Amino acid sequence: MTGKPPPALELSDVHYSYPDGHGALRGVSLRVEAGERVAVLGPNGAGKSTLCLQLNGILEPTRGSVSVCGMAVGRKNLKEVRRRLGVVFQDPDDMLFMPTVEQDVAFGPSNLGLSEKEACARVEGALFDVGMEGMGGRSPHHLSHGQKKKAATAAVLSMEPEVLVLDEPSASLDPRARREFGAILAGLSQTIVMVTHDLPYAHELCERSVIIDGGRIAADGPTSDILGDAELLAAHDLELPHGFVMNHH
Amino acid sequence: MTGKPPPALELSDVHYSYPDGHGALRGVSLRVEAGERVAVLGPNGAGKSTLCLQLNGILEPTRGSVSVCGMAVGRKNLKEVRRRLGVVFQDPDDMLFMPTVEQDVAFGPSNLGLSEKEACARVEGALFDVGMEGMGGRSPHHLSHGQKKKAATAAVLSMEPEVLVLDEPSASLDPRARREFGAILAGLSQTIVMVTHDLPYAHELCERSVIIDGGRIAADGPTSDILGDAELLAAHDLELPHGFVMNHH
Amino acid sequence: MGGTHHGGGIEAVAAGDSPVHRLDPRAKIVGLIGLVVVAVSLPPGAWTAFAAILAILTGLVAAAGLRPMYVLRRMTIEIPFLLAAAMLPFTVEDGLALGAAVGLKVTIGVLAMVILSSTTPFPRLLRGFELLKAPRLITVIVAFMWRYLHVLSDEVSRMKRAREARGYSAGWLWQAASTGPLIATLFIRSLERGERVYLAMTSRGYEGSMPTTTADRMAIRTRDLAFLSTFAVALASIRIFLP
Amino acid sequence: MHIPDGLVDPATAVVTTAVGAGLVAYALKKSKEALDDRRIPIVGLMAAFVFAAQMVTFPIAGGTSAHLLGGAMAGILLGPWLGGLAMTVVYLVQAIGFADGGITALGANVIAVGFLPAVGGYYLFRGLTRILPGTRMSYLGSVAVVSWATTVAASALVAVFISFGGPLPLIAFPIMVGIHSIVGFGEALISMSVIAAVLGARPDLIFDQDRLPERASAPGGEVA
Ligand SMILES: Nc1ncnc2c1ncn2[C@@H]1O[C@H](COP(=O)(O)OP(=O)(O)OP(=O)(O)O)[C@@H](O)[C@H]1O
Ligand SMILES: Nc1ncnc2c1ncn2[C@@H]1O[C@H](COP(=O)(O)OP(=O)(O)OP(=O)(O)O)[C@@H](O)[C@H]1O
Ligand SMILES: [Mg+2]
Ligand SMILES: [Mg+2]
Repeated sequence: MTGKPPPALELSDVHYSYPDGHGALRGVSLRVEAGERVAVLGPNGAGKSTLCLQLNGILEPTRGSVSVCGMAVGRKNLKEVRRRLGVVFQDPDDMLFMPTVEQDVAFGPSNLGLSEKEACARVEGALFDVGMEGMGGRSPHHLSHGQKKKAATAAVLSMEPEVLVLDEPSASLDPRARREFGAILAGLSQTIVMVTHDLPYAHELCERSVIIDGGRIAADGPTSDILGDAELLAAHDLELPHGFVMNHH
Repeated sequence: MTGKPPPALELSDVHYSYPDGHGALRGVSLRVEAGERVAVLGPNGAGKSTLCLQLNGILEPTRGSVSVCGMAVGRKNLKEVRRRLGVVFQDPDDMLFMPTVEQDVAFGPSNLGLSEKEACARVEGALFDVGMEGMGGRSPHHLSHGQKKKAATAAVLSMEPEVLVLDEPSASLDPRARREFGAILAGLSQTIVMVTHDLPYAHELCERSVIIDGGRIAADGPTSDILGDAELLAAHDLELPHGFVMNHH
Repeated sequence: MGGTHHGGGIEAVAAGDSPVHRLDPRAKIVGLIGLVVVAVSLPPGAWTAFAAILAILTGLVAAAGLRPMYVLRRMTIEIPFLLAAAMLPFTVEDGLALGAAVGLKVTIGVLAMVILSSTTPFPRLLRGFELLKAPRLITVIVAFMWRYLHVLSDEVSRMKRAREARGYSAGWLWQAASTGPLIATLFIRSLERGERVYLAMTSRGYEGSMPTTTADRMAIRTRDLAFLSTFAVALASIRIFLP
Repeated sequence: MHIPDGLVDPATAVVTTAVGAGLVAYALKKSKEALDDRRIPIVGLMAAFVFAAQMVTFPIAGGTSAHLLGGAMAGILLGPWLGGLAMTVVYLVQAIGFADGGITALGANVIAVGFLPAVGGYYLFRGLTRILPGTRMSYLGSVAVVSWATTVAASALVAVFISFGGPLPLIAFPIMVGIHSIVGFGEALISMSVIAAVLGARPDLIFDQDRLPERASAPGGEVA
């Protein structure tokens, strides 16, 4: 109970090949301290989403190991790991499966064994956070894409995990929702790992950035340094959008 | 053969309710001339994707009518309409169905009755345009999300439709792919309708913008006027991203 | 359910290469169905004829390079029927001969179809039926059924993954209780995904048949005719002379 | 509950094949008139769904196996003839692609476990929904009754086919029917869940649009 808390995430030499033989991760080592906010950047097909799926044991590394809050991710403590670390997948269709949005958002909390009242409060809070209040009764499969993304995000927020992993949280959100959700994230004290192609968003929300390319870590450092290095960015198909002027926080 | 060509798109008083009874369009009238480039903006759930699906008869208006290049969209000339107007859906998973990317991209051209050689050339060209050259042999279901989006876009580009409808083309593309694809679009002479939450992208590529909200058209005008009107934008959950400075073309 | 087509199953074996794999699917369909019909029409006691037909099938298995273990594994589907046939000697008169004949017929039927499906990838099989002038509505339904089996198993794994990621774990009892609603959700999800994919196909000019490329264009060649005529002669002589 | 090759007597096989082919031809004719190509996905999905559900089988003593049939559900959702065709396709692919159910018994299978539940089930359902009040409860209740009844009827017909001049005596009959009167409950439960879900989310897909229960029958174009 004394001393430094264990790192929120620790990956050592993680390799992963998909069942069809396609190698997606080729030795990723990464350490994220509790409370850090890290952006994961990189070109399409770099392995970012594959990495996210390693973190809560949905995919298992073909080599190397992952640990979350000091626990090795593996068969034994999968349940505990998933209680502490929540992943919002890139494609919200992969996340929603209950007949109504409310039930979907309540699914996680009720698996945590919360009382019904508490679960209800969590659901309401989470729907509010993503701007979906009043839509709890809709069927999640009959929503617009952006609404699905919001519902999927709420479904993870409602579990209040210690580590929050977000795969492209701002994609398909409207501009206001993007900003408001950013403000919500900025107010959270949890550890956050955020995969994004939206470099200004990364700049706004994360003090540290990691670039992944070809299944390997290509750079790791303060976001402003990384985004300030045009040459580094260009080498990995990244660039600040035209018309965007980076200012200092 | 003389006089003004018919408008590329004409919608008059289009209403649409989904089978579960949810009303998504409530009277949309819009005219797009041949060769125009129009951005469609609006908050999540505004009805933008629903609108796209009306354009090639995938959904039929519950009231009102749509015409494409002067032809009323309806049972009779669906085939001709779809030859002239191509839609890239928001979710690429809804678009890819062949065993390889190449076959998927070739599907449209071979239905157009092109010779195999010509179809091949189209496929190569389209894959090159989206930056997927060399990935033709992969299975489209085993790609990263951004790669799927690129493949789905190529599948429509290869048909070379007169009117190109793109639902969130830049979402989930990496920054370089986003810029390069923008450059490709800028070089096309076709009519383009582009739904996007990426206002800078709209500003770069489209001279005209339309705002949809609650299933109705809320504004329609030159993009720079619309994006310059912060009050109008705010009324529809839109805003330029923090740090973005709009310059003139 | 789901996952039936994944992994090293039929699809991988059917994608192999051998003289039997290379035959035109039409020749295989007509030949093997003819063989089953002949076998079923044999009376109990035509042991030489049964043996000759089994020899033909064994020859095809060898020529196709199918591994015996694989073939046996796929034939396990007939076990319940063999058990039933094994009961016959105890229940009816002349049951031994009858039971043996039933067992042989079931075996021949299963083996013939295992060979057909293990040497012909499904899309080619379908194309063969199309070219044999099977009703178009039937082939279209078959094609979509095949496609949607993938959609279904895809949606099953998405839903499973989604549940697990949010801390789901339950005993089988709860699982059984929630089967109804889950199957219903699965049905609607798969249906709507299938619908959107279908619409994407029609928006790209689909009108009921997949475009053919050079690779799957088919022509009856001499070797197919040779195969069919040998088969016909062999079956006819078995049916006429051996009983 | 698929009959393999060899379990039906050659004469029965010839007759059932001819009748089965006749039914398919008639169904094709009827469906071509009615089929709007937007229904292709639901027909394909129904076939895939039934196919997948039928993979879960449990062997029974009569020498055949029991599993969900799905025929009644197909008939109610797709209409009698298209429903019958979807079932035909399932048995065709199972016989040829998976050696499950015989080629020469295909006719018997298609009649007993395809058209009987799809067509018979549909008309029984139509009759029930006409008599009963138009509520959701009685609608789903009819689905359950029809699913159970067609399962039992189909198993009885299968038992008749394999005993008719065939090697297996009529002993199979009580066993088959007995087991399927239990399987029928599972069938009823699944059909009810699926139809209830379709009724909620996509009532437009149900074949018989005139007999939808009141609440779901008016999606209404104008939600102003
Ligand atoms: N299911 C799969 N089977 C096989 N290969 C896959 C699968 N999913 C992804 N891949 C491959 O693995 C690599 C990494 O994919 P991943 O989805 O992790 O990329 P990503 O960095 O998330 O890209 P994006 O920015 O497009 O989302 C890519 O080359 C991709 O083609
Ligand atoms: N399949 C469906 N069934 C019923 N309602 C739907 C369906 N799809 C969308 N809707 C509803 O219709 C409205 C318009 O949805 P649409 O997908 O057109 O929005 P959108 O403008 O594209 O939003 P986004 O920016 O999130 O993509 C929304 O209120 C949505 O909830
Ligand atoms: Mg990704
Ligand atoms: Mg949309």
